[in-house]
Formats: sequence, structure tokens, C-alpha cells
Amino acid sequence: MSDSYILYPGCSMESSARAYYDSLKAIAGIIDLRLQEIDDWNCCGATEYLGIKLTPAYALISRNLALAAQQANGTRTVVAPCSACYLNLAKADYYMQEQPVLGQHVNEALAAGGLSYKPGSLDIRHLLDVLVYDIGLDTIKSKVVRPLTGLRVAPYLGCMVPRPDYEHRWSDYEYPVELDLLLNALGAEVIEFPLKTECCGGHMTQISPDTAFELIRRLISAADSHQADIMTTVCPMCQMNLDAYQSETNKKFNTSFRMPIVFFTQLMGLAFGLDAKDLGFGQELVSARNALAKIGIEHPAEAPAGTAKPKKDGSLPMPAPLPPRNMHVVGKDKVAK
Amino acid sequence: MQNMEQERASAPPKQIEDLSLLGEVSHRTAGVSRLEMCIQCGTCGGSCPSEADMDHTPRMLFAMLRAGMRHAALMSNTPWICVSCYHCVVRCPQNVHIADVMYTLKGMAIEAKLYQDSTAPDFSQTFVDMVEEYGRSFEFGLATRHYLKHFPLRLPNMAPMGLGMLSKHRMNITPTRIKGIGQLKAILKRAKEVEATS
Amino acid sequence: MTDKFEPTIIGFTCNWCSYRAADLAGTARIKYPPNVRLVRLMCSGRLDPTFVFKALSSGADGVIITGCHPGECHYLEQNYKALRRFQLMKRTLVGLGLEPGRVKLIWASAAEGAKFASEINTFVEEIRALGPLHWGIPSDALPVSSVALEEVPA
Amino acid sequence: MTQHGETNPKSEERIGVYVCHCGTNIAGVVDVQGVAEWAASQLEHRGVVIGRDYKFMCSSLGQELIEKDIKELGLTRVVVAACSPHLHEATFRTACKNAGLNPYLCELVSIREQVSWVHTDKAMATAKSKAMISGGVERVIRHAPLEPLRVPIHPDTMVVGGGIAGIQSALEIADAGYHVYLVEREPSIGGHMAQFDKTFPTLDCSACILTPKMVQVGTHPNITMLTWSEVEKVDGFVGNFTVTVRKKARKIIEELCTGCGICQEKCPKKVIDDVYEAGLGYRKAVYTPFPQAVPKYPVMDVPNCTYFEKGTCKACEKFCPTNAIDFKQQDEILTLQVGAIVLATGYDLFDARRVTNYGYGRLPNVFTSLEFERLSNAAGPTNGNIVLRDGKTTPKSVGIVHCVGSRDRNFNNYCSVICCMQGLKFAHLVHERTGAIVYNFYIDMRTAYKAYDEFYQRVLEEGTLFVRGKVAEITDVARRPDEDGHLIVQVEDTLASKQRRIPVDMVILSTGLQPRYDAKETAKRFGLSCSADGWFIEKHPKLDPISTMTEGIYIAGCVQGPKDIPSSVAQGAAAAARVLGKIQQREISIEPVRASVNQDQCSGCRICNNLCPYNAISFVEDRAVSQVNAALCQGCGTCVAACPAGAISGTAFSNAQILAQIEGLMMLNLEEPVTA
Amino acid sequence: MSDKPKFAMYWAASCGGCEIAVLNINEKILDFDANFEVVFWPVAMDAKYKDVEAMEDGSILLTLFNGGIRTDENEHIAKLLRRKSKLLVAFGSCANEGCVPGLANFSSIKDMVDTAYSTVSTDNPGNIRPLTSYDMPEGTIHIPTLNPTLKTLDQVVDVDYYMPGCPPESHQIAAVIDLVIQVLQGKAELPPKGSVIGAGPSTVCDECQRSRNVKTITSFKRIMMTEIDPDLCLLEQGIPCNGPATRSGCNARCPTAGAQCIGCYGPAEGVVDYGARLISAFASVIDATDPNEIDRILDGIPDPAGQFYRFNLAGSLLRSSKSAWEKEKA
Repeated sequence: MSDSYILYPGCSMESSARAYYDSLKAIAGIIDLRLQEIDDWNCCGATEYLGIKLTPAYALISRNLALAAQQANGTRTVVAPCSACYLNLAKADYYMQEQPVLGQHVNEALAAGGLSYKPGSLDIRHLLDVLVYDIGLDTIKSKVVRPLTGLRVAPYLGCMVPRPDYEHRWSDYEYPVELDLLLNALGAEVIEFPLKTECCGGHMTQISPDTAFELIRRLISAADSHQADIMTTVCPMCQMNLDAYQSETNKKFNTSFRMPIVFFTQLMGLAFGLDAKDLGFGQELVSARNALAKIGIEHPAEAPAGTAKPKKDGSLPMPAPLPPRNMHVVGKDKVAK
Repeated sequence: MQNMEQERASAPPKQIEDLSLLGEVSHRTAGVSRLEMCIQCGTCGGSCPSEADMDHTPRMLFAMLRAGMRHAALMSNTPWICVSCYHCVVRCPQNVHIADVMYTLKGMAIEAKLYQDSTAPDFSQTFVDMVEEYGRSFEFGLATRHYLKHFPLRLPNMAPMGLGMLSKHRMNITPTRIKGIGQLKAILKRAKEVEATS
Repeated sequence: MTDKFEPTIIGFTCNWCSYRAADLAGTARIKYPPNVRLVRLMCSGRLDPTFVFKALSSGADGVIITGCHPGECHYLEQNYKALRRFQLMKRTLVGLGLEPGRVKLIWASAAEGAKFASEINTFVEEIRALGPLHWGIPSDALPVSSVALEEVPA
Repeated sequence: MTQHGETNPKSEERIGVYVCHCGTNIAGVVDVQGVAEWAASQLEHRGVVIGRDYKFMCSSLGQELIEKDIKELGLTRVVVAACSPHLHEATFRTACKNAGLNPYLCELVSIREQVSWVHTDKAMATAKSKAMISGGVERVIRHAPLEPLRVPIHPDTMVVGGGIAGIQSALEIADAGYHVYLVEREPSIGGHMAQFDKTFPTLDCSACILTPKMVQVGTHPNITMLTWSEVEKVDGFVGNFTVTVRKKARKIIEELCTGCGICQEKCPKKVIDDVYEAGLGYRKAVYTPFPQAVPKYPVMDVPNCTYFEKGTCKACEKFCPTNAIDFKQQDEILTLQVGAIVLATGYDLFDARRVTNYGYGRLPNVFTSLEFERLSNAAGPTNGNIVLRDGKTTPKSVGIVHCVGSRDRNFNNYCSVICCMQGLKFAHLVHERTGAIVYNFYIDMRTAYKAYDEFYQRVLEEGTLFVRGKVAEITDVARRPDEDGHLIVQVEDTLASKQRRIPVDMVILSTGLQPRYDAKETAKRFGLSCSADGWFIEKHPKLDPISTMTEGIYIAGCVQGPKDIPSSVAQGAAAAARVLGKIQQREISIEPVRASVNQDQCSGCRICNNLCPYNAISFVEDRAVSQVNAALCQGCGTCVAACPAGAISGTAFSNAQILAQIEGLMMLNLEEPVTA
Repeated sequence: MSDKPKFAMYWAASCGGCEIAVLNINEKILDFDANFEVVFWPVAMDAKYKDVEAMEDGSILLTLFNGGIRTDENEHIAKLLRRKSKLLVAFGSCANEGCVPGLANFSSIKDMVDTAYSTVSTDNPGNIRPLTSYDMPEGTIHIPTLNPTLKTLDQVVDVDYYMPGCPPESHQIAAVIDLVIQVLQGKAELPPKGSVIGAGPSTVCDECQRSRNVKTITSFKRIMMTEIDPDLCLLEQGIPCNGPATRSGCNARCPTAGAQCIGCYGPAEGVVDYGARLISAFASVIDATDPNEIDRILDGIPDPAGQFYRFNLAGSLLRSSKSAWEKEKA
């Protein structure tokens, strides 16, 4: 295992998701996460280029893979904090293996820029994956100086981190536990959020806003009905949609949700005792002020409903939950999940 | 006899069963699409979060591909409404690469200029144009250009949000250009040539 | 006939797994190229390196050896013995200058007709890429007594 | 074409080559006539005196052709190019034998499975057929006349698994007058069928039809029941298996126990019953799984027993009227001799928790099929009341989901066969008992077999609502007011081409069947193989679904693949018929594929000594040579291939035969194919 | 001219050790002399090829032919002696299976000649190479040309008997000469044509006095780097001893002396490929099921082809390395 990673930040990290980048940089030192940014990386094409032309779309993505592989120098892990970037990089790597002719075409194109990439030579991983499985929950827990006790957090992953999960890196497609475990390690009160991998609307905010607003409504309303103080995401697009379009959504459905949406790295920074403003707090459009105010309040909230003793009645026993999958076995058979 | 032929010639293209359609879509999809393995179970349509706004469920669209309904299939808004959430992909009992098939259909629709609403194709094209120009996406330029063209009436509603984003420095007003833009352009040019000949 | 090189490959199969996988590929009409000729053994453990040398010296361009999956041998554990023998044999052949890709050991259970066919497919292409072998000796110079020396046991 | 026949001395044998058309199966791809003519002319110097092609060599006319040639042309060897030897080797050997030729002087060349069915290029397929026949001719020249080995058959049989298939098998054999050991790992026989409430399509009460059979087993003089027991080791071969069985300690002295049930009544420890009650009910730490259990003796659940946990309690011992409790009782190891084994180890239910989008284990009112069986069973935890997980509320609407874990590449690829009928049965029971609205969500309705589709019609008549679509997810997150407080089944109604969200109170997953969790180990223990899915592989999928590749071991019931009760019973009976057939032969002939050591040539290096898994090779100290015990040898040939002195030879697969075959196979290569 | 049966001995590509071994039969040489007339034996007496050519076909009763067929001269004399002899014996490892000269079959002629004339072991500053023919005023002279590969005697001519060993043990030679004399006197019969004479039917272990057990080993070792139990089978101690596959007849000389058998007596009765037997044997005693572990153990045999074919390469099924024959074809 190499101790440093190649970072593919993606376009949003430098604009709409600056809070994500700031907080990531802030926590990286504390947990000894060494990141080396790909020199002169380009946009991954998001979900747009794939819908126009196949080879150019994959060539666009693969330029980054080729640069990363050149720069790899001992490591083979590329970390992407943005879900769409993560998926695009992983997808290109996987499909070029599954369908070698695609790899040949892409390499023909890369050759025009003096580059080449051998599919399968890098491990493409999402930031959360690296934090949970490489850095480890124990390390993270050991760095917590200000547990987020009492903060009710809705863990929200969105779609493209746990799905399609070509390399079987996650505990489940629908109800993965990694983010919950991490937030638990920070001392937060993690709500059992049933829509944790439902869609935020993606680019629909631009194309068919009504479609998107319905999806945003479902998510915010579910988090709200679970009395979440705050919702945390692992993806710039999700944060943007849920945060920036929340008031639009409220208008459309005549609701008045005020659900702050922050990146999980921001919460990590808080738990590590860092200053909120160094973590990009304040950049969110729906302010997290009230939620932050809650941390540090002396008495914790009442015992969560989930831990209440089962009532003495004639109810029938429930099956035991499926034991969690062994942590992170790359390439593990789908059946074993 | 002659009548029939005339009739056939004048019939709208969607009535011709184009049995090469399924194969073409499958061939043009990244990876191994497994499209021909669809058993029409409806897991995709059942899983879809944006199905309500689609003309056809994905399953139905696949049935149309199978039936060779080229025109109708490419005209369907379904691929454009797909949010790429991959719920259908991981649940599909036949492991069809549904989301990637949707990308293929978008590309084919653009190529054939068959779509009901140009919002989505334009958005994609605008995005791609900017990426090809700068090597990075440029949200501000994209959003203003796109909204101006397609949702001028919504702009007033969106203005506070845009201002918020600007005031919080979450949108750059000027685009960033990568150093290797020449290299990228060369790569994309060659990629388009490869695409055209494959 | 095509212009491309059509290799001749000898395949050794175990009676219980891979031979039945070949049968199954047949029953299921799964197509694979006709370049492989199979020899049935009772077990991959029966594979004497002599057979492989014989095949190569008789003009085969490649040899594929197939057996039950590890842990699933009809004779409990003999495929492990085949594995050991194969590894040493392969090293010896490489020492004699053979491309390592010309001999291959694969596992296929009786249920894996499709896998069997696809392995054959892959191997034929691999050998095709390596080109003809035709190990050294013209066939008319084969040792006169090589076969006759072995007595048929009663 | 490279002819190096000259390198071989002209063969003295008189060989007949027969090429089968197999209708068009072979003849459609291979020029069979050309191949036969080629063999007669080009292999003449190798001793081929006649080459014939015929429409169906395996037909009686085809066989007569061979027999006639053997007699009239004085053939000394026969090569038949047809289908796989696994199908018709015996047929052609018999033909040879009928004509007075030793049956082992016949060689089969598989040009159907290995040529015509898998190749499309006719010229290449024909060339390959010729090469393979050339290999067969070279090989058959070196065949030696052999006699099959004969060994006596032990008349006792072991049936492993006491479900309905095993019960049926055991009873058939025992009724015929032979002794059976019936091994069952649970405390009682009965299997899954004992858990069911009703059986489709007739809706007989499962217990009513099963219990009498269980009692019959329990009292049969020819059956030794070994419950709470597991097979640990199997040695030997057909006719002479030695099976080691671990009889786990029940902590109950069976001779003293009357089955009165006081011990379980007094036992203070309540345990969730994961096996018989499918996790939906409770049992005690000392228990008989259900009232009709056979045998009646309880077992002690040691890990859960308060005495074993804490060192005090012994309530059962105190109250037992016959002093039948024995806390010190140890496992017993039995070594049993049997001639044949029937494996009927059944199936496991697919673990529905794996389909996370269906919420089983997370959403209380999602039930599995086995849970529902217990729920609707009058002897079950709710006395047959169909209620929600709260134990009291009767559902007003119920969704039944088909194909859970089946026909799905993410889980099990295969169709579990019984789930459609099971789902229909549930629909009927829910309707009948609760009057609730019932939805059935299905992909394809598979109601083949007698009276099954009629049952479908009946359930339609009852007003069950059928939705064609694989359920996408089950959730409790409401989007609309009418969904509040319900489970919502989200599905595409593929016939309406619309996504639907259907609120229901209860969901029953018609869970599929899968191989036992330890099927692979069991298969290994008995020397069998499993398919990729994990079901045990039968000898032939159509013509011999009862036998296995290991002679003397038969399979019955779901161990071979998902099946319903009638099929399980039929297969159990069929396996019994096979066993009886074997026993009545008294002795059995075995293929004479055996290794032997040439004592003059053996140097006593002992390299072969650790190679035989059957311990057939021993070292004779005083003569310093190794030898093979033919009775133990199974003929794998590993020692033959390993002997550095070339002192070990193997019949039927000798070095000479194989080397000659290779040489023959290489006579033609595809680079210069002979155009037919 | 005597009327004693005629005897010939020839050395092709060989070292001369076989001749020494024949002389090593001590006083038996007198019996030999009493019974045979030596007509051709380049090492021991002067004789010209043309004298042999002049002899009547089949007039030599017994020819012991040692050495492999490396040159056109070797091949010519092999054919000549075949014609002139009633009994042609492939004598010694070289004639039987190629032996050490046969190791040249690992290389092409070019590589071999380069090694001989242009490496540090040879002082040849002018890089002078032998010519196979040279024009002199008196005419062209020839020296023998190298064949592409070394062949065994029976790859060139029909052989009546095989007598293995490098060299054959003197006591075995003595016994064979005894036998032939007895046959001449009508007291014994010749073994069937094609037989291996002067050796046992089994392998070296048969004569080895070391004790043997069931073998499982977890590593191969080099003998000089290991403490050796003097009474225990060497293979059991991880020493790659070729004894199990090597024909008996030498009285297990090397293992008895504490060194592993290197296989000079060649394969046992009926064995088609000597190296294949050793591959099987060594692989059979390895105690591992994991491919990587097996690889680790096999690393203990760094040059398997050399280990298994030190004496037998030319006589093996494959006869030479791929590079050797590829260059030969080119």
C-alpha cells in the first residue's frame, strides 16, 4: 500500500464545491492523507459528454488516467472526491477492460496527444472509500477532539458512489454503511436515512427542473421527517442541487424546508476541532448556523428511538440483520455482498 | 402491387421495422451492453426516480428497440430524463448496462436530429463546447447561457440563487483553461476521427 | 480456407470434469474453433509430461491441459498433483526455449461447457498470435522405436 | 497432409471404422461418407479393412452392421466415430461382445460433441474428424483385451437427508426387505415439508400427508434412523462404502426417554427457533422441534442451555420422570458399511436480506415464504392467524413478490421452479383467511405440471390482482398521503407500461431455493461435483437424473435442483429403485481401469507412496518394492504418470495407447486441410 | 588374417572415456584378445577408413560405437560401420542419448562456435575460425562439417543393442564380453534385438543402499550447501537426485559416494522421455497446493532443463532447444 494518493479534484472543487476542497485540505494533514494532484487534469465530461459521442467522451476521461498513470510513481490509487468524476474515471477504466476495442480506440486518440493508458493499471476510488478503508475508522476516531454529540445528521451518498460499483468496493448498492460508520466515528447521531442513495436530480436542474425539484423534495422532506439537523453529502453535485435549489423547491411545493447541506469533510473538520470558517462553512446557501449551534450544547438529545427496548407484546421476532460484509475486498464477487 | 410499394415508400419511417436497431445500439454502447438479454421484467421502469416524466419506461424503450421502431425510439424523451442514478443498472436481473444505453440513445438522437425538446441536447452540447474550449467546465457561463436560452422565464426565480452562489464565491466568472489544451484538442480531434471510422 | 494461421492444438481432458464440459459445450451447441483435438485421460493427474513433449514433437503448436477445479477433483486431490507437475514441466519447456504461452493449464468443471469453449477460443487465439511451432524435427525422423518400446500391459 | 504412417510398422490388426451420421447431427457438418472412405483407403496400412458410414450407428441395425463385420471380416479392433463415449461406449462394447470380440477392443471417437455440434466450418470439421479417427485407430491398435472387475455389493444402503425425498427413498428400499440407515442432521426427520401449512395445488395439509410417512420410518424394522447425526467421511467405492457418521450427543438417553415433553415444559430458557419456525417463533433449550417429530426424543441445545452456560439449572433433569437426561453424554462415531448411498440433503431458502431494496430484515412487515408458512400454519407461532409482525394486526392488503433471489444474475440465475405456485398458494391462503386485497407481482407465471394452471385460474377467480413486473423496491417512505403508514411496493406494471406505487400492509417474498450452505463440502465428502450454481450434478440431465458420476451414489430431491414435492417423491422412489437394482445384482462389474506395478522394474524409490488418495499403494518392505491394491485403486493414473522408472502401468489408458493416439491425432493438420 | 570373429570400436563425438572403460576390464582383456580380432579401433591401433570400406558387408561381428553424431564424418562412419557389422552396439551415453556433447543442442551452431572461438576462454585475438574446406595447390582439403544438431546413433542408423553409461561400468563391459564369448561358444543366446545390455531393468534406487520413506519435501537444496544424512535417501533430504529415474547398473556409485545421481545411465526400461520421468517424480514429492508456494519450491531447481536433460537432451522427444532448431531451419 502506498502512503500517497493521486488526487483528481474535478472542476466543482474549484468553484461550487470550494467548501469541499477547503475542508479536505484542512483534514488531510490531521489524518496523514497525502494527496498529489494530477498535473493539468481536465474536466471528466460529467454526465454530458457520454451522451454525445462515445470515443471522444472516453478519450476526454482517459487523458486524466494517462496523466495519473504517468505521475503515479509507486502508487496506483487515484482518489476522486466528486461522485460523477469518480464514476467517469472508474467507468472508463472498467469498460476499456470489458471491451478491449474501446481501449484501443481511446489509445489511438490519446496517441495524438503523445499519451497512452493501459486499462486496469490504476485503482479509481472515491474519497470516502479511502478514508473508511485505508485511513480507517480507528484513526479517524482517534483524531476526534470535539465529538459531534447530539447533532442529528442525515447521511446522504447519492447515486454514483455506490452504483454501479464496478469493482465492488462498497458494502451495498442501496444501503451502504460506510458514511454512517464514519459519522458515527465522529460522534454524530446518524439517522437511519432511507433515501441515502436516492437521486438528487443530477443535471435535471438544468434540463427538466420540475423533474429535479420533485427528487430534491423527496430527499429534503425525508431528512426533515427524520428530524435531521443537517444533511451531509459526498458529492458536489448533490450538495449544489439540495442546497442551491432548495428554496426553488420550497417555492414549487409550497414548503419551507431549511435543511443545511454540507460536505462530510466539513463535519470531519469540526470533529477534529478545526475552525468552522477554515472548513468552508458559510458558503452553503441554506445556513448551517442552527445546526452548528447545536454542537456543544450540554445535554444530549433524548435516547434515539432505535435503541428503545422492544415492547413486551405478542410481536414476532425480526430476522437478524445480515452481517456486514468483510471490509473492502476489491473485486469481490457480487454474490458475496 | 404498385400501390403497396407507393404506400410503403410514403409511410413514415417509424413504421418500418428496422431490425438492425437493437444491434446498432448495443454495438455503440460502451462495454458489453447485454441489451439483447433484456427479459422485459420492468425492474428498470420500477426503479426509475424520474419515470413520471418519461414518455416510455426504459423497458418499453428496449422493447421498441427490439421492434425496430427507430424513429419513435430516438424521439423518446426517456434517455433525456434519465438522471443516471444507476438504480436500474444494479437491480437489473440481466445486468443490462441500462444507463450507458441511454447515453448511446442520446448520441444517436443528436446524430439523427431526432428529439422533441432541444433543452437537454443543447445543455450537453454547450457543456461539451466549453470543456473542449477550456479543458474545464465553466458553470457560470454554462448556467447563464443555458438558462437564457431555455428558461428565460425562470431566470428571475433563479437570480437569488445565482447571486448567492456568486456572492459566496461558488461560481467563477472567468473560465480556467488547462495548460495542455492543445494536447486535449488533438486527442479529441483524433477521437472523433476514430469514432467516425469505427 | 482462410489465410490466417490455423494452429493445431492437443488438449488433455479429465474424464469427469473437463471432458464432460466439452460434452456439455457440444450439447449446448456452443461454438469454438476446430483447432483443438482432445485426448481423454481419467484425471489430469494422469498427465505424463511425456504426452506433452510427444504432442509438441509431433507438430502441435500448443497444448492445453484441463482438469477439475482445485478442491473438486473426482479423485479427491489429484489435480493438485497435476498442477505441481505442470508448473515444473512448464519451467523445463521454457528452459528449452518454448514460449510459456504454448502450454496452458485450466480448470473446468463438468458444468462449465461455456467456460470450456471460451477457454479454447482464447487459447487458439493466443497460439495463433504466437505463430507456428513445428518443433524442430521433420516427422519422418521421429525415433523409430518411440512407440513400439512401450509394451501394452495385459 | 503429412503421412508418417511409415514410422509405424504396418499393423497386424484388422480394424473396422464406423462413422455415424446421427441423423443430421453429425452429417450436417461433417462429410461422414468422405471420412469413412478416407479411413478405408488412407488408413489401410494401419490395418483398417473397412470404413462405413451409417445413419444411426447406435440403432440395432447399426450395431448389427458392426457385429456382422466382426464375424465376416474377422475384425480384431473397432473404432466408432459418433457421439461422446459417455453416451454410447457401452452400446458399442456390447455389440463387439455379442460378436465375440473383447468389448475393450473398441474405441469411441466423439465427432458429435467435439466436432459437429461445436464447429461450423465443414471442411475443417471434416479434417478434424479424420484426425480424431486416426488418433482412435492408433489408440485401438494398442488396446488390450480386458475383463471387467467384479466386486460383491453390500446389501445395506445409506440415505442421507430425512426430508420427503429421503423418507420416500428409505421406505421404498426398506419395504423391499433391505436395511437402510437414514441420516438426518436435525433432531427430527420431516425436512422442509414439515414446516409447511398447505401444499399446492390441492391444498392438502402438509402435516396430514407427511406425518404418516414419518411414523412409518420411525417404526420400520428395516430402517435405522440416525437423527441429530452427520456424515463425516466416506471411503470405498460402489458396493463397498465405509461411512463414518457422527451421532451428536442429544444429552438424552433414548432408551429411557418416553417423549413425554416435561423437560421442555420445565426448561426456563426460551430461544428463537431459526430452523423449524424460520425465526418467527420460540423453542426451549431442550426441545423436540415440533409435536409430530420423529423420533420423539428431544435434544439439548448445548450452547443455549443454562446449565452448560452457568453451571446450574438442571430443571429438565429434576423433572424428568425416567431419568433420561444425561449431561455427560458424548458424541458417538459410527462406522457403517453400505453398498449404495442416496443423497437427499435438500435446499436452503434464499437469504432475502441480500435483496436490500426489498427491505427484508429492515422493514418489519416484509416476510419470507418460510415465515409465511409458519404464520399460516395452525401449529405455528400465531396458531395460523395471518398477522403483521406486531403479532395482532390482520393485514388489509398483501403484496406477494415472485422471483426473489431467482432468475437474477445478481443472486441466483436459475428459476427456483416452486415460487410461482407458492406465491399463488399464499394468495389463496391470505384471501381465504383474511379477506385482504392480494397483489401478486410476477415476471412470468410458470404453472406447468398437472393441475397447476387450474390453480392459477382459481386464484384469478378469487380476485387476486396480478401485476406483471419485477418489483423494484419496497419502502416505507411515503410520497403521498395514501401511502402513509404502509409499505409501498414500487414496480413497473409492464402491461400498463407505467410505474406504480402500491401501498400494502404486508409483503410476502416468494423466496427462491438455493443449495445448502455446505453443499460444496458435502459434494466433496461424497466425491461428487456441483454445478456452478451449487446443485449436485446428475449423470445425465435427461436420461439419468438420479445417478451421479460416482457409481453407487444417487441423488434425490432438491439437492439436484429446485423441485416440488411430487418430483422429489418421484426422484426419491427412483433412486430407491436404482439401489434395489444394484443390490439384487449381488455383485457389480467395474471398469477395469487400474494401475499395476511391474515388480522387476520397481526400484522401491517410494515416490508413488504418497500419491494415492485411496491408499491403494503400499510398500513391501522385505522386497523393497511398491504395489497397487487393485480393489482400492480407482484408476486415476496419477501414479502411472509419476513413476520415474516407468514401472507402473495403467490399463485402458496406457502410455502406449495415449502416445499412439497423439501421434494419430497429429497426422493431419488444419493448415493443409484435406478438402472433402 | 585370423579366423577369429572381427571386432571394431569407434569414437564419434565423445571424450574417449568409453575406450578407457573398455581397457579397465583388466585381465578380461586377455579373454577378449583370445576370442576377437580387432580390425578397427582408432584409439588403440592404426587403421584407415578405406580398409574398413574394403571389408565385406557384415564381416565385423561386433562393433562398439561410442559418441554422438555431430559431424558429417561421424554420420558417414556410423553408416559405414552399420553396413560392415553384424552387431552394432550404441556404446556409452553419447551414442545412446547424446550425453554432454548433446548439451550443445541447447545452442545453435553459431552460438557454439562463437563460444568456442570468441570468448575469454580462448586466446584468439585474430578471431580466426576453422574453415571446412580450403583450396591448396594440391587440391581442396576438407575437414568435417558440423551437423545442425547432435544426434544419437539410432537417430542415424539401426542399432542392435544399447549399452548405457558415462562411461559404461567396466564390470558391465566385462559381463557383456563374457556373454558374447559364450554365445560364440554356443553356451548362451543373444538377447532380443533392441535390448539394453550391460544394465539393469530398474533404476538407481534399486541398488542404492540409502534408506527410503514416503517422500514429501518443502524445498530443494544444493548438495554442497547442506548437511547430508549419510544413510537417508538424498531426494528425501531435498537434494535433486536423478536416481529414481536413471537406469540401474552402476551399483548406485554416486549416491553411495555421497553425491546425487546425475543420470548418466539414462532412462529405465521402456521409458520414452527421461526428463519427463524426472519432472513427474520431483513434482510428486513437493508438499504444496498453492501455485505460488509450488513456484517457490521449484525455484530450488534453477535450471530444470539442464537438470533433467544433462545426458539425454539429444535422445529426448524434443531433442534440442527451440532456439537451436529454429536457427537450424533458418
